[in-house]
Amino acid sequence: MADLHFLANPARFRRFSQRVLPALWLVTALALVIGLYWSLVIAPPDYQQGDTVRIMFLHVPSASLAMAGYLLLAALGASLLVWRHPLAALMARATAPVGATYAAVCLITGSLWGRPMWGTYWVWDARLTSFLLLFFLYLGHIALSRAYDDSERGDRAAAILAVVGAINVPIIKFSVDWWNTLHQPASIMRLDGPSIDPSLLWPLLWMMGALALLFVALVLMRTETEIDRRRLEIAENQD
Amino acid sequence: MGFGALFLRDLRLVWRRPGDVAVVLAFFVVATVLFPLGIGPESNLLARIAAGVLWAAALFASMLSLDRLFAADYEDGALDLLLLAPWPLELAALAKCAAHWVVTGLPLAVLAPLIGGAFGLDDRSLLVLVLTLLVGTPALSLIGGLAAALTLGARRSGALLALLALPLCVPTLIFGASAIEATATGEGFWVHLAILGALALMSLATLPWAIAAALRQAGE
Amino acid sequence: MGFGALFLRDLRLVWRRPGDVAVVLAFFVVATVLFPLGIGPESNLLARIAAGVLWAAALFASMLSLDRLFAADYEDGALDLLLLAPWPLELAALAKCAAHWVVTGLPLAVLAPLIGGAFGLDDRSLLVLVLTLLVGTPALSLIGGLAAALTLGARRSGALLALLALPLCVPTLIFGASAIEATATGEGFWVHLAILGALALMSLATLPWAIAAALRQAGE
Amino acid sequence: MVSAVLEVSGLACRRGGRRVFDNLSFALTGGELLALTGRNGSGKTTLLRALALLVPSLAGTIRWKGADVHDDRENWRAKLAWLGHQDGLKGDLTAAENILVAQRLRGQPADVDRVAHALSAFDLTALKDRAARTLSAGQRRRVALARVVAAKAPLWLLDEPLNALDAPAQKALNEGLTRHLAEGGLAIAATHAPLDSARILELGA
Amino acid sequence: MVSAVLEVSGLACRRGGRRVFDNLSFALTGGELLALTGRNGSGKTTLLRALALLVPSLAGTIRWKGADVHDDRENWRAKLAWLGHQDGLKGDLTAAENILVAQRLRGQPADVDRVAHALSAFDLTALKDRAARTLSAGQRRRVALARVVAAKAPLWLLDEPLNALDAPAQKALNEGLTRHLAEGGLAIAATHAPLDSARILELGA
Ligand code: HEM
Ligand SMILES: Nc1ncnc2c1ncn2[C@@H]1O[C@H](COP(=O)(O)OP(=O)(O)OP(=O)(O)O)[C@@H](O)[C@H]1O
Ligand SMILES: Nc1ncnc2c1ncn2[C@@H]1O[C@H](COP(=O)(O)OP(=O)(O)OP(=O)(O)O)[C@@H](O)[C@H]1O
Ligand SMILES: [Mg+2]
Ligand SMILES: [Mg+2]
Repeated sequence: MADLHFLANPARFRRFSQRVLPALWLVTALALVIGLYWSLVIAPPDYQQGDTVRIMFLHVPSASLAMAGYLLLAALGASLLVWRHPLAALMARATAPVGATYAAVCLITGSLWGRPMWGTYWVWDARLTSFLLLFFLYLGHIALSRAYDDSERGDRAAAILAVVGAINVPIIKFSVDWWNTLHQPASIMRLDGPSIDPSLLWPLLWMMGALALLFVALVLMRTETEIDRRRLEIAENQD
Repeated sequence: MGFGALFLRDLRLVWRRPGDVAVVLAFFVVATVLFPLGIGPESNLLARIAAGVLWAAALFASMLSLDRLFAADYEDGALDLLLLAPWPLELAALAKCAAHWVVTGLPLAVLAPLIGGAFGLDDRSLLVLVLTLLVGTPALSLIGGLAAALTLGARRSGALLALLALPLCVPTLIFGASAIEATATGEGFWVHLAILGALALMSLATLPWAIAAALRQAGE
Repeated sequence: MGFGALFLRDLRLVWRRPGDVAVVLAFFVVATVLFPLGIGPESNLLARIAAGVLWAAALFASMLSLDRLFAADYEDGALDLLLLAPWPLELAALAKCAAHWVVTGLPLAVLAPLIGGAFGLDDRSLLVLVLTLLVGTPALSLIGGLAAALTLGARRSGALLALLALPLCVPTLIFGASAIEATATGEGFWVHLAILGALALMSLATLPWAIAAALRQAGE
Repeated sequence: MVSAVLEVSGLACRRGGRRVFDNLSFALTGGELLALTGRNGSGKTTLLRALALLVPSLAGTIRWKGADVHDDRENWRAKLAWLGHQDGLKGDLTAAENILVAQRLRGQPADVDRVAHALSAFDLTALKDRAARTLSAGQRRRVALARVVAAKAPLWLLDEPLNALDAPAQKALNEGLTRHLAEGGLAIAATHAPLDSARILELGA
Repeated sequence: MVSAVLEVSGLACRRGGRRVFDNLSFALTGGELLALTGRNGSGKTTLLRALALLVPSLAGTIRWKGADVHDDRENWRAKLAWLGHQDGLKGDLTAAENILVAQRLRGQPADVDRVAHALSAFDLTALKDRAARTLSAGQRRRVALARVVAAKAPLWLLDEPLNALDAPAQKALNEGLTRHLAEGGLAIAATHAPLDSARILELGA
């Protein structure tokens, strides 16, 4: 049967992920607990920002991971288009909402942080704006992949979008930077990235790792659900 | 009866999956973001143009989705079924525009304050923004509906009429935007809002007939 | 051969049915006129936002008409004929986008100085405005064409199309608007125009392939 | 003598400035099926549309039980079930939803039993929850026919109902027609293929 | 033994996740007409689309004069003339323009004589300057058929070509097919009505 051939690969994946996932979840939970305790309790408050600096431990990792997530999405899209790898489609479907959530977390924590730091929830800063656009690229991907009755068509359309989007992300970033320097924004405070104190840097790096683990675990888990859903769809269709 | 059925059918077509409304909202946000990108990030400048930006984006959102309001029915033969329904076509026109408003105008009005906030509008202006959008967007849906009905079929005159229909939006836009401006400068906004309401009522009272007439023409 | 045939066919179709283009142009004017009305008559303020407003409106106007770029062919079966033409589909995609540009981008560029003048842009800025629109709008047509091809057969295609296309159009918008700004503040605009040209060339070199891929899977 | 239910007399129509037919008259009593035949372009579709008042007629009258249908258009429309060249199905709605919505659009309460019955008459039960977009041409046509059957209208106007139908579906249509006529209904169908027990009106002859 | 021009072997297709057919094989030599029959939804349209490579096939090969058509898609497409369920006419262009444009879209120089000839074969000469939008359903179908005839392609793929045609037009189509086959052409047609001298392949049986 042709359809079993289609599932062969994902089925193998499923066996693999079922073995790995429980352990992964355990490690992730541990890492998160340690990381949260470290960053929320142990790490010293910033001498300028006080306790609000703790938002950083969520904000910065979620920003980086959301950006990395889009690259992953594009890679999955390319492998679907080039090698017609069926698992790639299901994984892309699983990745996009996770990436979008991370992006949303970054936006929300950023806004909450902005209120005490800049006196407003939002400024039209280059980094913020280009990140907002990345968030919308995610949303477009999700909406497109679900806009068809035929899920496979949605998969391929979204894959094309992801690849084109990935080429455009650096261009968008570059142009937004240019836009902002051109207009010389009044004055926007920001932390100086590199000169961060080690007592903050280490928990930050730890949280980055923990949230990356969470990202992977979520993607694996959602891929399993997608496989089940697709399998159900096929079963339903064999009237 | 038929009104409700058509209204609900259209809503169902749009709401086949819940993500569809999110798309309209997301699109609305992206559209507004374009203006700071074009104009620059100075926040006091942005606050001044916020009213115009939000109303232009609302106009765009309405037009973009209205385009297909009747065209889809026209092309797949469903318009004949509408024309043959045993109740006034005016009601059908109204039902379609109402359904359109519920899935674009209404969500826009709810979302607008968030964006207005990012543009630096104060709380009072935000409130007025929501009010004007609630009152004014039905008129946009109706006017857009007329343009959509007029451009069905091949008639060259449709071009001219559609060209005339769109400027009908101008009064709505002007009073919508100026109500917000007036609030920002401390004047009262009630007059503007009242005029806006009057415009909406006038559209409501006249446009369904115009739309129905245009649809009948297209059915021939 | 086939390229020219398709290009001319699309132009002829538009010419037979000018309503669609008229609505787009009217929309462009209405959307831009809104700002002077909202902001009030301070001409220096208006001149400052003119570039951004005109470019954002041009962007909206292109999106508005792109909606139907492939959809009409998709629905009446003509897309199958295109897919079956014995020459690269990439060329067909390019021909359709080119035709779209001729009937929207080009008229917009011609119309823009009129509106820009009303915003108080000086002659030099107006010239740059036309130049940037001429160079930049082809990229908009191509990006929108991709979104239109991707959303064929999808639900709620209008708003979805814009949601997909607008973020990708941001670089074009930024450099288009900033070229005019730069002229106004006395800087040179050549750098911006060059980047804009580079963006357009890049779209030209890559997007036809993506559009063709999207069309192929829509034919299934 | 049985008096005619539908009387058409002296009907004339123009399409795009061209005369399509002039002075067309016929009468139908309950239980009759009229098959419109004739060359392509002879005006079958135009006649059907004129009867439904979708196209204005230039001259002539259409009477239903003696009353001119122009006098109460809405009441007249309530009497009609329409099948056009095009199916008029919404691709995003399922087959069953399409019919239910059409029923409610006619101002009738949704009658789920009748819909289920109409669907099964055209062998669509297994497909009833598929989006219309994913149906084959003949399956779509069958859904449109089921919509006509479910409409509970005394006069059916059918434009080439046999198009794209396979043999069993053609049989189902003929059965549906027979039942409708036996209940005293009327039907007018434009067709190029023969229909059971139809009176024939050849246009453009 | 005459060797086959078109060889299809082991073809399998899926639509929206549903299996439509599996392991379908047949071969056609020059001058042969294959009629696809079968219930609505049995996969006739899908098979035609798969042959035209519009729908990817899951398994199987399609060979034209021994060469796999996947290897040179453009060359393969140049061999095809297509008539879908839908006519694919642009309503705003005239009948003649529609065919001329289609010819040029196929990369052939516009051949006015051939177009005029094809139009007259389907009795469309009087209508050739009317916008396709104003034609009746059968007239539109005839324009689409004239487009196929004018395309100068060795393989015709026709999806329900008899739809909406009147008797003279059906005869014209049969004549056109006969001429095409006599010139060594091939044709595959999905149909519910019988076609002259066709070999029959029943799907879903
Ligand atoms: C909604 C508002 C905000 C958004 C969308 C946002 C977005 C981002 C992004 C995209 C990054 C890049 C991460 C990376 O390169 O790995 C980042 C990093 C960072 N953000 Fe935010 N941010 C926001 C608000 C803030 C606020 C209010 C502060 C504090 C004053 C802040 C402080 C930082 C710091 C310290 C970093 C890491 C240092 C660096 O990489 O330069 N952000 N943010
Ligand atoms: N886009 C689609 N998505 C999902 N399923 C589809 C799609 N198109 C067709 N199908 C299904 O595939 C099967 C074959 O359809 P196809 O159109 O090939 O049938 P057909 O033999 O041409 O029927 P007909 O005689 O009605 O034209 C049908 O069961 C149909 O429901
Ligand atoms: N919208 C229109 N504008 C102008 N002329 C039209 C229009 N529609 C149809 N006609 C013409 O009116 C005549 C009658 O058309 P009609 O559609 O009624 O024919 P028909 O008998 O249904 O033909 P078919 O068997 O092809 O369906 C034809 O000559 C046709 O060309
Ligand atoms: Mg007809
Ligand atoms: Mg078929």
